[in-house]
Amino acid sequence: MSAQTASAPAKGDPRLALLAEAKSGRGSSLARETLRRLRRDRAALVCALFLGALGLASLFAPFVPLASPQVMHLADAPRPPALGSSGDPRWAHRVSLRFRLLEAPRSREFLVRTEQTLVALVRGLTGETARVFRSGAREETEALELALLYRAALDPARGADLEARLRSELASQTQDGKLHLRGGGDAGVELASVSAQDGYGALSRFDRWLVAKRHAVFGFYQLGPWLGSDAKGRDLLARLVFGSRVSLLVALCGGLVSVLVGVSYGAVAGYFGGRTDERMMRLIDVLYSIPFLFVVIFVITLLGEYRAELAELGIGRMTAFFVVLGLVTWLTMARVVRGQVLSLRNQEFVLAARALGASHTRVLLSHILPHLSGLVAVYLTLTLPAVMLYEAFLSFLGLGVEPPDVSWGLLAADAMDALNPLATAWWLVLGPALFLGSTLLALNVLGDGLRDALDPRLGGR
Amino acid sequence: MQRLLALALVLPVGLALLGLARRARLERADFVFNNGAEVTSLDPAAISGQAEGRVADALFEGLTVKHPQTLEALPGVAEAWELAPDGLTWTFHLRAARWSNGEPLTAEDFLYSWRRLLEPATAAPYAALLHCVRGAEAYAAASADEREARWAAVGLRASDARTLVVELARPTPYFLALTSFHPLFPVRRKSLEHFQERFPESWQSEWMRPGNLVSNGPYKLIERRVNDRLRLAKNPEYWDAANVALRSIDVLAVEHIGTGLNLYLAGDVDWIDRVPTALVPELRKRADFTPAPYLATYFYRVNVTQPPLDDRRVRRALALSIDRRALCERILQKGELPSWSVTPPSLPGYARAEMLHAGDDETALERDRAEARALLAEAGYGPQHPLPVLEILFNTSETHRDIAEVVAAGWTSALGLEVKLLNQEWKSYLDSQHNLRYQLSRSSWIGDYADANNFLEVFVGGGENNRTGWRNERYDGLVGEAARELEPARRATLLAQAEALLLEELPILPIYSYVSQNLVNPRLDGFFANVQDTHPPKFWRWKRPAPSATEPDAPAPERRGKKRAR
Amino acid sequence: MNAAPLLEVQDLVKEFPRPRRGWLAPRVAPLRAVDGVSFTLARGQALGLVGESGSGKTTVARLVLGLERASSGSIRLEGRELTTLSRAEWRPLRRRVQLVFQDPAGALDPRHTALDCVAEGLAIQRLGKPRERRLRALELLVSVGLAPRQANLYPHEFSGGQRQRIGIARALALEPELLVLDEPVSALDVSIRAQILNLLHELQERRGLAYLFIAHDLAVVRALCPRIAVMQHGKLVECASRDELFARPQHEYTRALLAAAPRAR
Amino acid sequence: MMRFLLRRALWFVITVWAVVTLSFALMRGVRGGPFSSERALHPAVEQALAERYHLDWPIWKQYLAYVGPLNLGAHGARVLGGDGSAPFGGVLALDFGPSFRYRDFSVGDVLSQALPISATLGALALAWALVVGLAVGIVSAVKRGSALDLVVRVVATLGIALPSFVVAGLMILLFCFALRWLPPAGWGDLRHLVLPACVLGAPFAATIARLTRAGMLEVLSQDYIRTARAKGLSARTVLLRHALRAGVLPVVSYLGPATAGILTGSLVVEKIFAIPGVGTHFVNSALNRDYTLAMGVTLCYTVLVYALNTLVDVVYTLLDPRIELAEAT
Repeated sequence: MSAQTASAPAKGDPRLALLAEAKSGRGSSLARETLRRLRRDRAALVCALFLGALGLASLFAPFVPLASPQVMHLADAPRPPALGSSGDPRWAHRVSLRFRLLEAPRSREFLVRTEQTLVALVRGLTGETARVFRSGAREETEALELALLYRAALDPARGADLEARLRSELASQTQDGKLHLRGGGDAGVELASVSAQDGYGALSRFDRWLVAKRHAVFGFYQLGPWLGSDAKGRDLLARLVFGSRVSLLVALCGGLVSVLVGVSYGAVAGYFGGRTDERMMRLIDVLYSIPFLFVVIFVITLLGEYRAELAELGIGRMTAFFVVLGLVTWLTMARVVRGQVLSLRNQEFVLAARALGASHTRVLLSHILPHLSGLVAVYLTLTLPAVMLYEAFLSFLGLGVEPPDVSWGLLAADAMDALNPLATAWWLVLGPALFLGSTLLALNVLGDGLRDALDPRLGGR
Repeated sequence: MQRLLALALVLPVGLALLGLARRARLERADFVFNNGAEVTSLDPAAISGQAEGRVADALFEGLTVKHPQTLEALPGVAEAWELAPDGLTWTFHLRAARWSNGEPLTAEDFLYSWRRLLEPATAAPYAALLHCVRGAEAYAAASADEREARWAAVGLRASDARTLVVELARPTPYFLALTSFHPLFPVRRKSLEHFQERFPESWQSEWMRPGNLVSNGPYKLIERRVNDRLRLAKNPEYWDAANVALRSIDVLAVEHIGTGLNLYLAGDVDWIDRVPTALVPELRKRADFTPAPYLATYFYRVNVTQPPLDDRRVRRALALSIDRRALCERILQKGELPSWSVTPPSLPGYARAEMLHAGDDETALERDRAEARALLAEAGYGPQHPLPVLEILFNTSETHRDIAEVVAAGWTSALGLEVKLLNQEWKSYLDSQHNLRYQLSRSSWIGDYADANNFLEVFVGGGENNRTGWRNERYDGLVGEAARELEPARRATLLAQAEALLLEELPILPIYSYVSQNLVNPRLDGFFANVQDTHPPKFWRWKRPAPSATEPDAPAPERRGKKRAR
Repeated sequence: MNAAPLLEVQDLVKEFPRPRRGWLAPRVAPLRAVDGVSFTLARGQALGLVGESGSGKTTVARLVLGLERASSGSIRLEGRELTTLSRAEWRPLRRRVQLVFQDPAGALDPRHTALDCVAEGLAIQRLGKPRERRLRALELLVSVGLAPRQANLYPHEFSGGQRQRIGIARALALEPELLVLDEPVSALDVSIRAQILNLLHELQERRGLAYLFIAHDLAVVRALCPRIAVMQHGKLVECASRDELFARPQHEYTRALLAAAPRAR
Repeated sequence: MMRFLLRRALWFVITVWAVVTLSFALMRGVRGGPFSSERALHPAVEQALAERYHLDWPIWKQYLAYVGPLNLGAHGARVLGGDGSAPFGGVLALDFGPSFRYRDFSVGDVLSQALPISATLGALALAWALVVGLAVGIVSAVKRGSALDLVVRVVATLGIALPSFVVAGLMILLFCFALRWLPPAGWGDLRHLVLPACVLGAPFAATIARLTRAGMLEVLSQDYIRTARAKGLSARTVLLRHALRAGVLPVVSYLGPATAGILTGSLVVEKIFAIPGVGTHFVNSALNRDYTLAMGVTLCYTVLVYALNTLVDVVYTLLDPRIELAEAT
């Protein structure tokens, strides 16, 4: 029998039994071995879990019952941490409808009925159930505040006519200045004000959805200033969690660019070797010698100039940031990968593939790249911290993210100001240091674990 | 191997020590202050910044000197002066002053220096200050060939070596103040010409090197290290040397504000001119921090060439909705005053105009914002037709960012606008502003001299510093008329009318007036808070030691080692 | 059948440039790894190529496979010149000439299963559909003595001998006419060695393969190869039939090899 | 080796040219000129300044004058309006021109004042990082898995993880204000350098420690070390003579990037500690559009990084004879 004649097995072909039998055996691939070893490394496992949790927290940040990262409370700033405290129940992302009670409530039941009537009234107008806050003790309640989750459609400052509709609705249920209560009776109630506070500013649709879910799950509950608040009274924990979005994203994108560009560049240089390699590596040297700060300033300036055009393409300062940081980090990756490929390409299994007639592309993709995954993973755990630190460094120089965005780098730069002999707000240092430190520590430990797991020789010792 | 490693380690350390040995160590100066940045030049004609001005004030002296507290003109190189009754001719009587090399300083030196200031090749940023002198503007505008001939027509003359006569083109109430301003300081002709001959390429920098620089001020230049410090020493040839108390002064160029503060708190520096905003509440508890009103205004420029900001009502709505009080009390905290004017308060002989607003009480803001909403509605903007997204441009700085955030938050909550912030680094920011590539831009103006004109002429149509695209003929007419007016009270009225017009049109949105933020060693005497935040070094001296103090009159050069109670 | 021999190697030379030692050392003559080697191999025949390590045997193998470029000389496969072929021109010829490596551990990609390894050649040469290839590979694995259930194991889960069997199966997948065996058993234990040699013998009988069998040990090739060539320092010092060579070794080096062989075994 | 160095020299020239050209293009590409300020200059003044610094020339002419194949100054090539007295000017004659911002200085003046300071700081930081990093790395490798190892690893990671400005702030508080041992900033004597060098070197010490640890672990597991031990050599000898040599190879190859990192890192450290080195100019010149100074500083950086990378390659070969320079390039 020759290879050409290898025909598709027909039904009942005895060879089918072979196939079935082959399926019964399952080898453990190197990747699976690695995972197994990694799973045994308790520290690395903990770190991986921590990073996963952090990633989730940052992805679902608007869902977490945090204070607003943007709303300032200048009056009592900065505030030291109050671990475990719970925050202002009327959180910052709300529309408030204040009703004044014209007379003191006669009884508790009466008050509850008034509230219920008003809530139903508001529900009729907005379709949402408001949460009620009383001002003053029960017997002396003077006003009721009905709080709704913020929606632009309800914001009078954004042109919502909620106030007018509310007034007319109230008027229709009022007689002689008394509001008919559900379940009987009437009370003197008047609409004092409608105000709105947008605690998040511009959010994506997904994030808006998360905010709504947060409201559904936690209601108006929110954490207090667990990590304190900054010089402008913004909640540090909230800023750190929202800041993690930028920092992690910057790191991931920087890492992605460095993997995509660095690995392909390094692999090609190492695989083809010789003169190609020499030239490609010299190009890297040239690029290495260009101070990246220069490029950053240039790119950021350019962005400022063509911001309108670029915004249409969806390119903002952040995108540029990612690209620039990625461009800086791929150089090292390319060097490292190239070194590894140099040694890989002389392995006999590569020669064997070539002897089978495999093309360069095939050899690279199926015999070289898979072997780089470990090295790349280890280097990524080194690259990600580096990118995050670059971001911090740029923030320190005032070239970092723009408010109202926050990033850990920005917070760390703020922390630098808090470190002075006059009035040290130590928590402003502790927060960013804790988050940055633990993330980078976790990445490093994970990297070490990964390396150990990939190198079975070290595993046993 | 080990040897190699050892070498790798020893070599850098050795290099380091060698590097250090090369730097001659300097004893601590009598007085050290932080100037905030490396001065761009020492040439009094070439500079324009406040930091440069401080150094020039120490190295050079003009016809007059400012009183450190009241800023009135005290005798400098001129021991007396008079103004002719026509209000146009000044005669200055020079004393027998000398250059730092002992040569006499004459009226000719002033003629040379002022002519040099006018010369376009000097590229002096303040050349226009002398345009108030008769014929000066024409001289500066003339071509190189004609200039020699035109010089005779310029109203500058030395009737003898010790008498300088200046004829003005128009009454200039602040002219005497200008004579203590650095562009009008004398430079030594012989030095310049000598170095021009010897170093035709690089003479501009050669004549100012330590050792080369000949000056006439209370101090002379001893050493200059880029980005580190300037060492100044008392000039024994100075006419009033007997009254110059400090033997040496170090001028540091520390840029980072926190670092400056650290140096001050450690006792390494005796005066810093700015402090971190976040620490102001803490600093205000201290006796050595005394913010004082300062001749400068913070405002937002509006690019009036594009809709919707070409509509006066929109601009007024924006101006009314800024929570100035919150800004000053909570963000700035140094005692800055909310401002409804473009000129700072306390300009002598001038009653400034304010834009119309509801008042200064607690609830005024709400009334103002109600008016703002009405104005927007009147301009046709409302829920159905919202204003397009506005963008505030500011240069990269923590404080500007904070202010912009508060302003933006106010506009969003009061007017329902969507506001974006754009920060650009300094030069791009200037470029954007200059070419009107912005909508709203953070700006400020610092007075060079205490006169309303200095603030108002900025917004004359087509002026280089206008940068709003705003042009109003009535305004230009009023400012021009004021410039020609002889009667001070009438002049002030004209300027106030112009300001009122400006505040009606609002090509700028005034926000607050600055205060100075000096943190000064309380033992320093002769240093006063004043509206120009200018502090002539000539008057600085250490107070007599308190009975309990163990330190000598002047701080000992090496104080750092000792523990200091602070 | 073609009149030309299956493989004809003539005056084959391979030089490697040598780096200079020291900063100002004179230019060094390049290293001649293969120096004027000539031999022929007929269809279905087996030729043993023997020599100490460093004598250039492996280089000859790689040259024949086109994995290195010859400095001069010619290699012909049924009269077709191989040394000047491009990579693309080589590809179809891969099916006719295959290689088995010395180190079974290094020759298999640790990230591919045994089945993948064997099926790869078929995939490269685009023979059959994926399912057919898998089946074919499986049959080959069975034919070299592996159990079907081992097909999805990874190289590190096999013993040395098993790995070499996979290597052989991989080479056989393309149904080559010529199999270059680069010391296929020298990395193996003595007992396994015999098994592999038996397998090779059996395969040759069954498929009529031609072998270029490279070894450093005369004893190994003796069983399999009727003709044996001896290499030293890149040169072919002797080429004779097995009986001739063992009975009347012409070259001194051959004699030395012969003398060493029994003692080594 | 000679060929290697020659080839490197050739590439060096190409690199420098590329960097000069690129930075020239970048600097002129961004908006805002060197003389723009809050207070706009009179057009005549701007014109005069532009003439003085030849900014009124077409870009290609400015470029040629800067790089200097043709000296376009007063003494330049006759074709282009000079007097033809000198063939070269600009960078080729090591003349970087006058600084635009520091008008009293040429770029050469500024660099000659700032470079030794930065070099001193960088060298100290690197030396410190090497000593601490190697020592810690070796100890941590030898005592692998011990509590000491764990502590060292955590501290080392934190050293990498905290931005240097935060570390600087903490150290200033501790050593300058709490203990009053050291001055908080400034430049003048050795005491001024202690903190900056520590802060600058900290992340590199941490990285070196990690690399050393990894390298040593790798080497210690290898056969020849076991052989050496079996031969009865003392643990110390084995460690220092055999293991260290191979174990520090990763550290050596890290020195190239580390130097570049120290140069960049010194921007922040110099700013915080008010050290008048190159770092400050690095940022300021670009921000101020001080074209000539920015390019001078960039060029300095390029030369340093390139030279040090080459040096590292050479040292690498000396340490590891298995590697041929041709391949190590």
